[in-house]
Formats: sequence, C-alpha cells, structure tokens
Amino acid sequence: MYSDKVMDHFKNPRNVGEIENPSGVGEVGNPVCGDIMNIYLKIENNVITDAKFKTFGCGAAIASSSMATELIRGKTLEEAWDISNKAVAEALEGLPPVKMHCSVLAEEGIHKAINDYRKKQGLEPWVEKNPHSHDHEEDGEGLTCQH
Amino acid sequence: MYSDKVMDHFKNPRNVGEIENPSGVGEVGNPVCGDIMNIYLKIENNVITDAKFKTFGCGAAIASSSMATELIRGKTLEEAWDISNKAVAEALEGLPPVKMHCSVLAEEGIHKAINDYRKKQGLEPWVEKNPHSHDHEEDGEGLTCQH
Amino acid sequence: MGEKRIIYMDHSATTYVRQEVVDAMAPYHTENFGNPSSIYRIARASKKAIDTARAQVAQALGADADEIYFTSGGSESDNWAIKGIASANIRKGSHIITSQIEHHAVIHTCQYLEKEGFTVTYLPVDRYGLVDPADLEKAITDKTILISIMYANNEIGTIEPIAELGAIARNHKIPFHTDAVQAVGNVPIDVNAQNIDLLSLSAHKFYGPKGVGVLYIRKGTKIDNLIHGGGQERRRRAGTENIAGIVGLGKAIELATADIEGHNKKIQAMRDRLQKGIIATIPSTHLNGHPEKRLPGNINISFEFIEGESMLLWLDDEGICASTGSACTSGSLEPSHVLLATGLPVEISHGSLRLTLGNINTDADVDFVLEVLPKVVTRLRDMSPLYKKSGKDGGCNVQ
Amino acid sequence: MGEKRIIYMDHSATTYVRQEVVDAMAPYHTENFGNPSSIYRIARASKKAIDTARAQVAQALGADADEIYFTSGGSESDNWAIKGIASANIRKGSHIITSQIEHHAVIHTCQYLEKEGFTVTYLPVDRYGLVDPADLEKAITDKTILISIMYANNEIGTIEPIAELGAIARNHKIPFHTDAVQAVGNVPIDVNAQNIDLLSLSAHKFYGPKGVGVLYIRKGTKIDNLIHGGGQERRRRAGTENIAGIVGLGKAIELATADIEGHNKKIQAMRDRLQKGIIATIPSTHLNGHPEKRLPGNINISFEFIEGESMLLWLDDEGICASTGSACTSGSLEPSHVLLATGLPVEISHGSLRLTLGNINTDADVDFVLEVLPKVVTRLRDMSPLYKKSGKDGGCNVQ
Ligand SMILES: Cc1ncc(COP(=O)(O)O)c(C=O)c1O
Ligand SMILES: Cc1ncc(COP(=O)(O)O)c(C=O)c1O
Repeated sequence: MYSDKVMDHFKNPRNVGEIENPSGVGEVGNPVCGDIMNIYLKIENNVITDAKFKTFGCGAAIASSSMATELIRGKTLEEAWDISNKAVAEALEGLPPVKMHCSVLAEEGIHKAINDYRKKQGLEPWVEKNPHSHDHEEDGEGLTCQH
Repeated sequence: MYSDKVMDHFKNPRNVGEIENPSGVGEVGNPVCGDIMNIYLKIENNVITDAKFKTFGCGAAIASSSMATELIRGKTLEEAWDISNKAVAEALEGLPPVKMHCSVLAEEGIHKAINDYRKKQGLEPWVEKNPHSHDHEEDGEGLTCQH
Repeated sequence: MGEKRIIYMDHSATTYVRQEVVDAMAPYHTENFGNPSSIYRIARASKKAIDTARAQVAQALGADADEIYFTSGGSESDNWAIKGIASANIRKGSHIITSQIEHHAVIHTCQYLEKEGFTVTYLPVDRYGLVDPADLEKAITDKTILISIMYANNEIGTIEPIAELGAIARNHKIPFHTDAVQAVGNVPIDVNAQNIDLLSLSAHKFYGPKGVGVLYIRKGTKIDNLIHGGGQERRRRAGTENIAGIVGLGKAIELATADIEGHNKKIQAMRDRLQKGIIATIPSTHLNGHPEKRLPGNINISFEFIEGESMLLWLDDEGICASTGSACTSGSLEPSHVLLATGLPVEISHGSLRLTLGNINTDADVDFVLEVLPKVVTRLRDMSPLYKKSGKDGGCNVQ
Repeated sequence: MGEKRIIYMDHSATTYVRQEVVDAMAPYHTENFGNPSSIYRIARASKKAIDTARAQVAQALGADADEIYFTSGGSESDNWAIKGIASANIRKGSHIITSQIEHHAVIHTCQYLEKEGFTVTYLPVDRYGLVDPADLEKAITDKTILISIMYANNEIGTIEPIAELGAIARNHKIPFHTDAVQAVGNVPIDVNAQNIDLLSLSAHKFYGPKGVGVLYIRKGTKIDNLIHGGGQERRRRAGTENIAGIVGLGKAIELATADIEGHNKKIQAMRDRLQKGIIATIPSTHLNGHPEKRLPGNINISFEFIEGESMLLWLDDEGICASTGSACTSGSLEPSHVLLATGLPVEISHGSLRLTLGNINTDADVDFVLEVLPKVVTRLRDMSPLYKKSGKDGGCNVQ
C-alpha cells in the first residue's frame, strides 16, 4: 500500500516533538476527520532553523509531517512557502490517491505556521496562490472531511 | 437419478416389439412431448397371454413400458385394468417426480389397448375410474406437455 | 457400473481444472488466506494475487485491468450486465434487444425485466443459429438501452458476428453486452476491435474452477451494482473476494488464450473426424449449428425417431459423457429453445446429442464413440414406434 | 519485513481454510468435476456431494435440506434476501425495518431500495450495540414487508436478541431475515426455535473457503430470484454450482458446529485475558460492544488520542494482524457506522482496534500482543497533539 519511503518516515519519523517558544505554529486538521497536524517552526533571519511536528493521524499523515519538516529545514520562508503538497508526496515516493490529503495537510500546516510567524512580526500574512480544495471545511451542515 | 430397477428395465427391456395380429393396440403420447408408447396385447379367454411394446422416449418411459407389459402378462383384463401408474412406479422402485408421467403413460397405454380390444369385440369400452390429469392434452392453444 | 474409462465429451457443460491452475490456487486457502481489504502483510499478498489475475484477464480480452470485475460466474455476470444497465438507464428508455438463442441466464433475466415493465426484442436466428445484423439494426429504437448477443452458442456452437453487431450498437451509442462464456479460449477476443462494452465469462468453461467469473465493463459505462455492500472490486461488486478462485481464473485464462490457434487445430481435427464418422454411419441425422462458424469442439446432431435422454443413459453406461437438448433431461416442458429457434421440429429436437470435445480428449476417444454411438442409436430406433412407421430410412413422418 | 511469525487476530475478517476442509474439496477440481446438472456418473457424484453439504448445513441450522440455497457468499445472500423479498412483496407494501449497525451488505442494499422507492427504518442501538425489541414492535406498520436484523455484529461482536425479534416478526406475519455471517460456529442457531425465516451465512468466516455462502429460506416464503438463469438450486439460484466450495462449506459448518461450547470456552478464555490485560496496562480506553452478549473471540477497544491505521501499521510490523473502525483505512469519509451508532464520539472511533481471536491463536499470541500493544499506543500517543492537550491522562478534550 505505502512506499518504502512512507514506511520509513512512518516508522522513524524525523522531527517529532515541539519547539519551546516557537517562532510560528500551524495547527491544521480536525480530530473528527481523523487527522491533526501541529507544525512548530524556529525562524532566524528569514530561515527555518528548526521544524518539529506533532500529528494525530494515519501512517500517511505521520510520514507527510515528517517529510515536510525535513524539506523546510534550512530553507528561507519564501522557499518553504513554495513547497507544495505534491513535492511532499513525491519526496515520499508517492501516496495512495485516498491519502493525498495528508500531504495537503502538511502544506497547509507549514503555511499556517509561516503566517503565524509573519503576523507575530506585524507583517501581512501571505495569500495562498493555489488554494486547493481544502481538506477540512465547515460547510453549512457542519464539518465535512474531504478524503 | 434412477433406481437400479429402472436401469435394469431400461437396459434390458422386457417384451420389446410388436405382436402380429394383436387383439388390441394402445397408442399414447406424442412425439412433440418427447414420448410415445405403443402397447400390443394378445388376449385369449379374457386373459392377456402376450404383451409387447414399442416406445420412443426417455429412460423412464422405456422402463415403464417394460415393467407395465411384465405386470399385465397372464392377468385377466379386469386385473390388468386395475394396475395403476403407481403400481408400475412402485414395481420400478420409484421414479423421480418429473418422470412420474411416464408411468401414467404406461397405464393409459394398457387401458387404450384393452378398450381397443373391447371395441373390436363390440363391447362398451370401460370408463377410467380415476382420470388423472392427463399427460398430453390438446388445449385451446395447441398441445401442452404436462411433465 | 465398474471402473470403466470415462470419455468426457461435455466440455461445454464444464471442464476439469487443469493441474497448473490447481497448483496456483493452493496457497490461497491455507497460507495467503488474508482478506485483501485488510492492510497487513498476508492480506496485501492476497490483494497482489488478485491484481495479477485482473491483469491476466485484461490481457486476454484486450481490456484495461480496471475494467475487469470478478463475479461468482457466468450467470451472475449476465444478470449484473443486464439488470445493472437496465436500472441505471431507466430514464433513457426501457427497451432491450437480445436473441432467441441466448443462455437462460440472459433469457430468464430479460423475462424477469419484462415483468418489471421493460420491453424485450428477441431477435430470430437463421437455420444455422446466426443473428442477422440487419435484424438488429431494424430492432433498435430511441428507447433501446441495451443490446445483448452471445458470442458463441453453448448448444450448437454457432459463433455470432460480434464485431458487426457491436459496431451497430456503437453507431447508435447503445451499450453492447456479449455472453462470451463459451467463447473464451476458442475465439480471439478484443473488446475494443469488436466494440464490446460488457462481456461475461466463467472460469469453469476453460479449465478453471467453478463459481468464479468476470464481467468486463468498459470505462464510463453507466451500470448499477447487482450485489451491494462492502467496497470490493472498486465498490462495484461487494463480497469478500474468492481469492483462490480468482487466482485460478487468472491462470486458466492465461493458459487458455496463450495459443488459441494451436488448441483449436487439435480439437477441431478430432471433432471433424467424429462428426463425419457419425454422419457417414448413421442415417436420418441433422447437423445443428453452423457448418463453419462454430466452436472447434462442438458437435450437435439430431437423430430422428429417438429421444436424447435414453441415448445419454446408454452412452453413460459405456463411460461416454454427453448432453442433449431434449426436454426430458431438464424436467422442463420444452426441448432446447435454441434448436427450436433454428427451425428444427420439436420432435426431432428431442433426439439431439451434443458432444463437446476439449483438452482431455484423444483420437482413441473419437474411435470409441464412433464404435458405440451407432449401436446405441440402432438399439433405440429398433424399439421406437416412429422408426417403424417411417419405414426405417424415410423422412420423419410424425404427425 | 523478514520472516516474522504471524499472529493472526482478525478472524472476523476471514479465516484460513482448515485442513479437513481443504482435503474434502480437493477431489472436486480434477476428478469429480462433472456438472451436477448432467446425468452421467461423474456428474451424479457432484450432485451427491452437494446433497451431502446441503444436509450438513440444514443440520447446523435446524432446517430442512430443501430450505438451503448455496450462494457466492454473505453479501449475495444478504442482497438476495432483501431485494428478493422486496420485489416479490411490493404489492403488500414497501417498508423495511433493519438496524443502524448492519453490515454494509445489508445497509447499502437497503439504501439502494430507498432510491427505488422503498422506505427503510434503521433501528437505533444502545451503547452496547443492542437493538431493543420494543423499538422493533413500534416500528412495524401494515406496510412492513421485511425485518432484517443481524445475529451478531462483525465489529463489536454484540449478539442481538434474535429469538425475541423473530417472535415479534412472526406475530405480525412479517418475514424475518438475519445476517448470521458472524454467528455461525459461535452461537447455537435454530431457525425454528428462533423464528428465523431467512438467514445468511458465509463459509470463510468459519474456516471454509471464500466465495461460497448460503441463504436459508423457510418453506413458503415469497421471494424473487436475484440471479436468474439455469435451473440450479431448485430453480432459485442460477449458475453452475461451485462444487468444491459447497463441499468445503458443508464440511466446515459441520466441524464448526460440532462443539460450539468447547470452542467458545477455549477462545473466550484467551480473549478475556487479552482484554483484561489491555485495559489494565493502557489508560484512556473504551471497550466497545456488550460486555457479555458478545462473540467469544471479539475485542473492540478504542484508544483515545491516536488513530487506528497507524496502530495497525505498527502491529503489522510486529506480525500482528488486526483491524480498525477508522475511516482512514477504508478511504471512506466516516469512521465505523457501528461505533457511531453506539454513541462513541467520532474522534474516539478513529482510534478503535478490533482483535478477533480464533482457532489459530495460542496463549503465546496473547502474551505477545500484551507486550507489543502498549508500546505501540505509547509511541503514537507521544507524537499526538491531542494527548499533550489532554494532560496525558485526562479525558478527551477535543472540541
Ligand atoms: C456481518 C456480515 N455480513 C455480511 C458479510 C459479507 O460476507 P461476504 O464477504 O462473504 O460476502 C460479512 C463479512 O464480510 C459480515 O461480517
Ligand atoms: C453461454 C453461457 N452463458 C452463461 C452460462 C452460465 O455460466 P455459469 O454456469 O458459470 O453461471 C453458461 C454455462 O453454464 C453458458 O454456456
């Protein structure tokens, strides 16, 4: 079902944990949908010097968190912002179609953490260039999980 | 499917053939339904001294003809008339339900042959006491085979 | 009846499972028994085995793997194709076209739908059992939602002009289903070249196990499920997969389609010799089905003046396995609807014999049948009142 | 992942085929392969084998042999029972009663019928998964044509009060169907004492082969066919019989019902020790299903703060086969409808684990799972943001 890379990042997740006094935090997902990701960033001179995560979710969610935090470490905020969910999935050597939303969640978590930092800095939050059909939406009827 | 007795009478049918100048002949059945039985009787002093048959039909039809001719040989006409299809089937150690009509055909063939004889003798034909739902009937629409 | 040799000439009824197939199936009962829907290792092995089988079937039909759906056999596939298309397209229309010589799995399903309000046209066939494409063209209305014509007939072996019929259906944008249960392994099939949108097959007709089949469904075809439930077969056919059976089907179709030409050549040589021999030695016979457009192993001959079941019983006594279109074996009222549709008189239909040759047969089998069959026919004719009436060699003069 | 020992605790998903059953099936592939509808010797042997299996099933259910119909599995049986009753009784009414916790083979079939114009009442269950007979009584209208309540639930193992529910149906003269797929071999079944009119079962849940099942139909029940065609199964279920599968089912049900009490005692002892051990060593768990009225091998526990699929992956890595009610394994949007029907919050349902013990398990298996599982849960909780928020041992404070 999962690629070896996914299994590796699931079984040996990189960067699990929290950062004390993080520069920015992104909390995405919803327990009702079965996945929550918290991304913690340490940012110095516009560069992500540390990234950590805590995730409640399936194997793909954990692996996506692990890979996403790996990919953004050492990157500038602009570079990190541009890392798409597809890049995460590709770095994992692919995800099953029903699990692609996990990589979307990772991208969203990073964006949210970056904007959290920007807001704290008194900067305008960046706007999503390609808003994907969001994974977890409140519609009129309540929460829908778009898996 | 068939009892050993049926198979024996099918494989070694008794009394196959015709009788020259028979005392009575009974022709029943219809090729459209897949079975025809001709029963030939030699009658002397009200006793059936010889009985033969020719049959076009399935294993049960052939075995029933064979058994029926066996059962009536040496019998008075009254005795032979009273041999029912059930008696034929029982003598064969049973017939599958869908094949019971073959024993009915045998009973009818004997009755027809006896009445053929009686008519030739200028006697009233006997009337069926328990007319069964006849096997081959002409209804409004044409022939129905009641298997 | 002792330990006589069995001469099996009823391959159209069912086949034995070939050893390679038995071997391929074995591990899936006891070792790799996992439910393919589960995520652990032994279950993933089951899933992989099913994927392989699906690819084997796709390859044999010229289809994509994701157009192959496993079922419990030919009857389920036929029912699914017909009812599934009917109920999914009811808003478009309720007219179905099929033929008079379909298998009961098609005919009875259509009759059921007639009771539910559908209209069904049963196309006639000629004396050889062929459907005329012109008849199909004429029967199509703007309410027609399905055309279902069998690939090859199970009784008389006639092979229908599927590509032509499919092209007509395609022109009218009507889904085209073919019951190819008898065709697989005997005829090269290409669903794209032949414009087939749905196709039924059943493993036990080509040396695979009983109780497993396939419905091919062309991508984009609008069809309802027949068996609802779990998400198996990409949510289209519920039920825990019969893994061993599916693996067996995959292996069997691969083997059966590897060298159709070679297979047919061998079978047909035996068939032709047997057929010629029968006709040469036994008078008053009718060859049923098409003389050339015909399954390689099929012989269907009617013998006048005698009835089929009694023939089968005698043949069985000699170890020969065969079948008949006589009503007397089935407990039904009518002899073979297929023979009747070709115009054969009812009384002669009762005396039909089907011999279907396959992998198991040898030249010695042919010799043996040629030795036994004339005796059986003679014995039965000698006790038939019809034979006498006809003067032993005249036509059939029954009323 | 190497050659680790497999600890199979997913017997409710499917079972291996026991050796006696494999052996019983073997001759029907290659020797006795005849089509049971044919009249020759090797075919009569097939027919006899089917008769034997039919008697074995009848014996296990307290039914008559001619009330047993072989199908391709539990899903087909459920579909047949529900659609067959629905379409045969449409003139009487179009209301069906079932429960919220049925298998998808029942629920999705009912939903399909809703689209076709039928009305369906889905009875609620209590926190243990029990249907209340009073609710059934209240739901019945003069348009009710079918009541279908499962015998034992596949996820949480809860055993429903079938005899009581059946008696209510009988009082109202409404056909009563029960999906007993999980019950066979675990619960003594008597269709007469329990007022069951239709019953579904599937061989692969009691150490028989996959792809074969049974629908029991009480004599006199008005029901349409689901699969039309040939005259097999006394004209009620078309398709060449899966003889090997049917023989396997017969043997398997005979073995599975020979000593239910002894079997349950052994399995339940292991189950109880495992369940107690898990609850004792892992905090913040919820036991799902009824504490006593429950299948002997079933454990269903939710672990707060973590998600089921990630648990399964870790367990699989240790060779343990289990399942979960999390939506994440199924690709569906919702976690188990069964857990939700018992009132378990959605977020906790995601963290459910089902372990189902069976013949293959040993005390050593129980020890091993008790060793591994706490570590897996801890590992996943340690990386869960919910766990931290809750203060590690508080309740589930998700919004
Ligand atoms: C309660 C229940 N009903 C029906 C089914 C369907 O049975 P099958 O998978 O054999 O079609 C299952 C198992 O999958 C089940 O557990
Ligand atoms: C042409 C044809 N269609 C359908 C079927 C039904 O297949 P099955 O018996 O596998 O259900 C058969 C054989 O029985 C057949 O010959």
